[in-house]
Amino acid sequence: MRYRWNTGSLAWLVHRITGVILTFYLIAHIFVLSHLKNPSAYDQLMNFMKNPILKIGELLLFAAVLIHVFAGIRITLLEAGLSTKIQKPLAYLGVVAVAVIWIVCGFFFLMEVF
Amino acid sequence: MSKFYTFRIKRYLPEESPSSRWDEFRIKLESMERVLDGLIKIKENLDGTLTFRKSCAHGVCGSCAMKINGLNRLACQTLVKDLPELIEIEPLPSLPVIKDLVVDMTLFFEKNDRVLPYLINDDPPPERERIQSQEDQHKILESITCIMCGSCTTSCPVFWADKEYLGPSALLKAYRFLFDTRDKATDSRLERITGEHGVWRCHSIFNCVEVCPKEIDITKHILKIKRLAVKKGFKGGD
Amino acid sequence: MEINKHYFDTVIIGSGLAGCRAAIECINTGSVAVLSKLYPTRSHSTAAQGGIGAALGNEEPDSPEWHTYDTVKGSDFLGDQDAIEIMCYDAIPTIIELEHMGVPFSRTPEGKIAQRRFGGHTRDFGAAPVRRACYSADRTGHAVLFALYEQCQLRGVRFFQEFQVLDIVVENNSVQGIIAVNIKDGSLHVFESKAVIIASGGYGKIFKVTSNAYASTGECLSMLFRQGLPLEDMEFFQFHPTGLYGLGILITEGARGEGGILINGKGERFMERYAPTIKDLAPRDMVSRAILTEIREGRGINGKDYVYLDLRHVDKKILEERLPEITTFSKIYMGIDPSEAPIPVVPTAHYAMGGIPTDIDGRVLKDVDGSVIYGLFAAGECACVSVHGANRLGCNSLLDTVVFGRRAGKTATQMLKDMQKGRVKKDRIDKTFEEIENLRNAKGKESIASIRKDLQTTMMDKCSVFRIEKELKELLVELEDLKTRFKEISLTDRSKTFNTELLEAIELSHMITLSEVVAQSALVRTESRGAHCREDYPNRDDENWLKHTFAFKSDRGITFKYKPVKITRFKPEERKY
Amino acid sequence: MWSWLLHRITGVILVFGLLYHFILMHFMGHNNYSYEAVMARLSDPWWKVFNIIFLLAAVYHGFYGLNGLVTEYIRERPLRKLMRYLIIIVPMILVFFGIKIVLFN
Repeated sequence: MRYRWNTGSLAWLVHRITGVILTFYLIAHIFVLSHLKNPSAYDQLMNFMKNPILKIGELLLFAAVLIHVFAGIRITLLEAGLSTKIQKPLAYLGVVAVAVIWIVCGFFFLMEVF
Repeated sequence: MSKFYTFRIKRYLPEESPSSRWDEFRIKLESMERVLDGLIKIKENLDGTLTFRKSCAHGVCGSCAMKINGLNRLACQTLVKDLPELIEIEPLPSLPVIKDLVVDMTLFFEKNDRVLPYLINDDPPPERERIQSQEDQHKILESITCIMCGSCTTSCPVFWADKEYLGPSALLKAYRFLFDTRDKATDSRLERITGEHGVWRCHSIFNCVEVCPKEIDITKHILKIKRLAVKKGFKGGD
Repeated sequence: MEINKHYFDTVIIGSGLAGCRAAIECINTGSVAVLSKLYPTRSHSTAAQGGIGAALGNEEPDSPEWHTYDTVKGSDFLGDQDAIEIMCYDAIPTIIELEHMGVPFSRTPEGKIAQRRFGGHTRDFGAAPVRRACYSADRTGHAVLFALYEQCQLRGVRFFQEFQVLDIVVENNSVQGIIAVNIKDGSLHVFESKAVIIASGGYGKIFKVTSNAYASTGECLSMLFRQGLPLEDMEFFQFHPTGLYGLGILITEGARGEGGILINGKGERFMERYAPTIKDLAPRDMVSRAILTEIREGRGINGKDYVYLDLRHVDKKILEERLPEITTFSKIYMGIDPSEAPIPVVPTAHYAMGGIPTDIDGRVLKDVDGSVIYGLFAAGECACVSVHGANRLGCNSLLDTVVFGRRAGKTATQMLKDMQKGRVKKDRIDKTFEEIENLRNAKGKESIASIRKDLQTTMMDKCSVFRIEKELKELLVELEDLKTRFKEISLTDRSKTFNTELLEAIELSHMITLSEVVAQSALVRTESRGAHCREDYPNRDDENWLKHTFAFKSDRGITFKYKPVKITRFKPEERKY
Repeated sequence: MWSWLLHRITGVILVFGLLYHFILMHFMGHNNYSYEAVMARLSDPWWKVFNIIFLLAAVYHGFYGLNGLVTEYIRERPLRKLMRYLIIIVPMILVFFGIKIVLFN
């Protein structure tokens, strides 16, 4: 039987995975931007980015950012001295915050496309 | 009230076969009996080769830690009535298995030895006891209840991957002395535990807290060590 | 057959309090090996809950003299008073030393070591209970054991964990070394040494209901006995009054020290009748008898075979801070919260007052005249100094281990330079090897489990708190039968790797021997004293029995010799509380 | 200890940085991230400072995290050594390119 997951280990796992994704995205992000030499290339990219599929990709990336940010806030608060007794409520609160922000922002986000 | 339980046990008998296998035993147990009672009954009546450690049988010696239904626990402290009818038992994860449910704890104890696990105070001792306020004693109260069963360290995903990591148990031991007002070796102890595979590898996963049979909030203690190291402006590794 | 040979100046068997304390002494002058059949911190010392006695006087006036008196009286005047005096006066520096070694004692508001009441501890020679038990919540043994083990590590003591001792080699009146098996791989190891200190603990597992660990089987005592060495006062086995009903798990006397009371089925605080002065804090033998008397006379809870330990009126904060462990035990194993419901309890086999006879310096005696085995020492529960006499006071067991562990260690180091290196002869090793191989390949028809179960049941039925000639005689017949059955055992596990079945077989054979000694000793002592209660001889008989029993193995079974009790200050008097 | 602490500090910086970054680049409409708008903002020296800190924090935070993964998961010594070099070299290249855009574009 697999080792049983619990709130803390799940939070840690998604924190890790999103962290790795974001770091690799960061590398790509900087690399791409640094190769835009002129306005037309930039605008070309920007137009390309308006593709709905890429927009959804961006939205997923945004989710990864939110997850990573809130998982990070939870850990940092605990490390700063917040009681470990509330580590689970903190995690649930984080889930709620991520969901709300993602849905609300995603709405505005997609409005731009459609 | 008695009921039949199926014990599904991961067996490893190195002299019979180099690979492990699963065996199932069906036994009748009273609701207040413990998993350890079940194992003993199996050994006595069904299969004498079944091997596990045991000693005090009431959760103070730490011998019988094992993975029961996906969680590390003490077999002597887990009542069968709190488990489903199918009880799946494996040795503690991530340590080499010697036989059946017996793991080689050498690595686990070595971690412990690395944190200077003893009170160091070279001042000439006073004639009577060293004075320690109740408040100061309470700071270490939780940490001294550790029985070194190994449940915490072997439940830690960081330890599963990184065998050089000190692990929750050793860090808790370090805490027990770092926060004992009578101990004078704070700096050398911090130096021992702040290396690359030391305290910073704790990611507050809380698996250790979930399984501690003594209900010690180990993560809380590790976080306190981190804050102490920061407060001391400690320059050890990362 | 491959044999691994080791040499250490001192070899210590057992890594509990006595073993670790002795090791700390011995490491100063030579190499030390400590053998343990468990990992060191798993030793049963860790289960000691309530406290360690010393007249520190931190909470209220106290004196080692009162402590001495209480211990002598507690022992029903069978304890040797010179040894008791040493222990009670040594207690103070010993506890202070433990504190300096790092034991995390609970504290008084001024920051001194906190102390609480315990059974049989009184001020002014029995006037009223006194706070004498130094404690670390209800995990005192655990706290002390860890500190001592840690100090051993600091000082470089070598630990051989999960090594089972097979033979203690005594030849030419001196110890030569020991033979042990590494449980992990079944390899044979011979440790030759100048000195051997036995600190192997008790043997409560000969009884069905016991607070003792599975590892407490007492094989070292039996190994010496089989070589013709005596065992002292084996008829005295303490039953702790408050074991969890059905399980025997210990509920510390500290629970009563903090105000808990015992009540029977009628809701009476029955100890008022048995010990009017100190009531529930009477010594253990008396409380155990009182509980069983209540049950026998139909005043158990609902007429059943247990009584209640009531902690409901004790401040919840005290329960949390000073008795957290027993609170947890009750919750886990009985589903009872002690602050809301009383705990069902019944006496449980707890402590062996008897054991390997030693002098006040821990040297093992080979006869009643005080002659010793050269280089062989014993300390802790396995030894009998005797400071506990016929009944041990609570808190004196931990004290005994550290005081006499330290003394044995000290004596060993002082004698080291005069001692010769031991030599274990090859034929002795061959014999041990052959024995263990025979066991491992045993193909009889009896199972270890059934023999052990029968042994424990019959010992519990016929040789526990109350004893009577007829039953003891029946018991001895049954033990003969068990011995015959043991010759016909069969093992299913024939492997060398971590063969716990083989270990259980070895333990069982020694348990049978010990049971025989206990039963015989109980049969010959025709009086009631301390924990030894003969219903056919209900009174203490100082005229004939104010003496220690030494049991020897002989061709005719077991023979007895007697050694007078050392009485210095306190003349035997009637024991009332 | 310092590297660990810096990881936490950069984390906090990133929370605020990202907030700003996202609001600006994604939610305020197209005008905000047109080439001209971006360039105009970048001509303000404070924007340059913000961007550089943001960049450094992001790179440090990300690669400290990867370094942890290497410490925990990579057992083979040569591979580990290689990864360690990469973890120093790659961010340096990234920072170089990043600063180049911010300062000279």
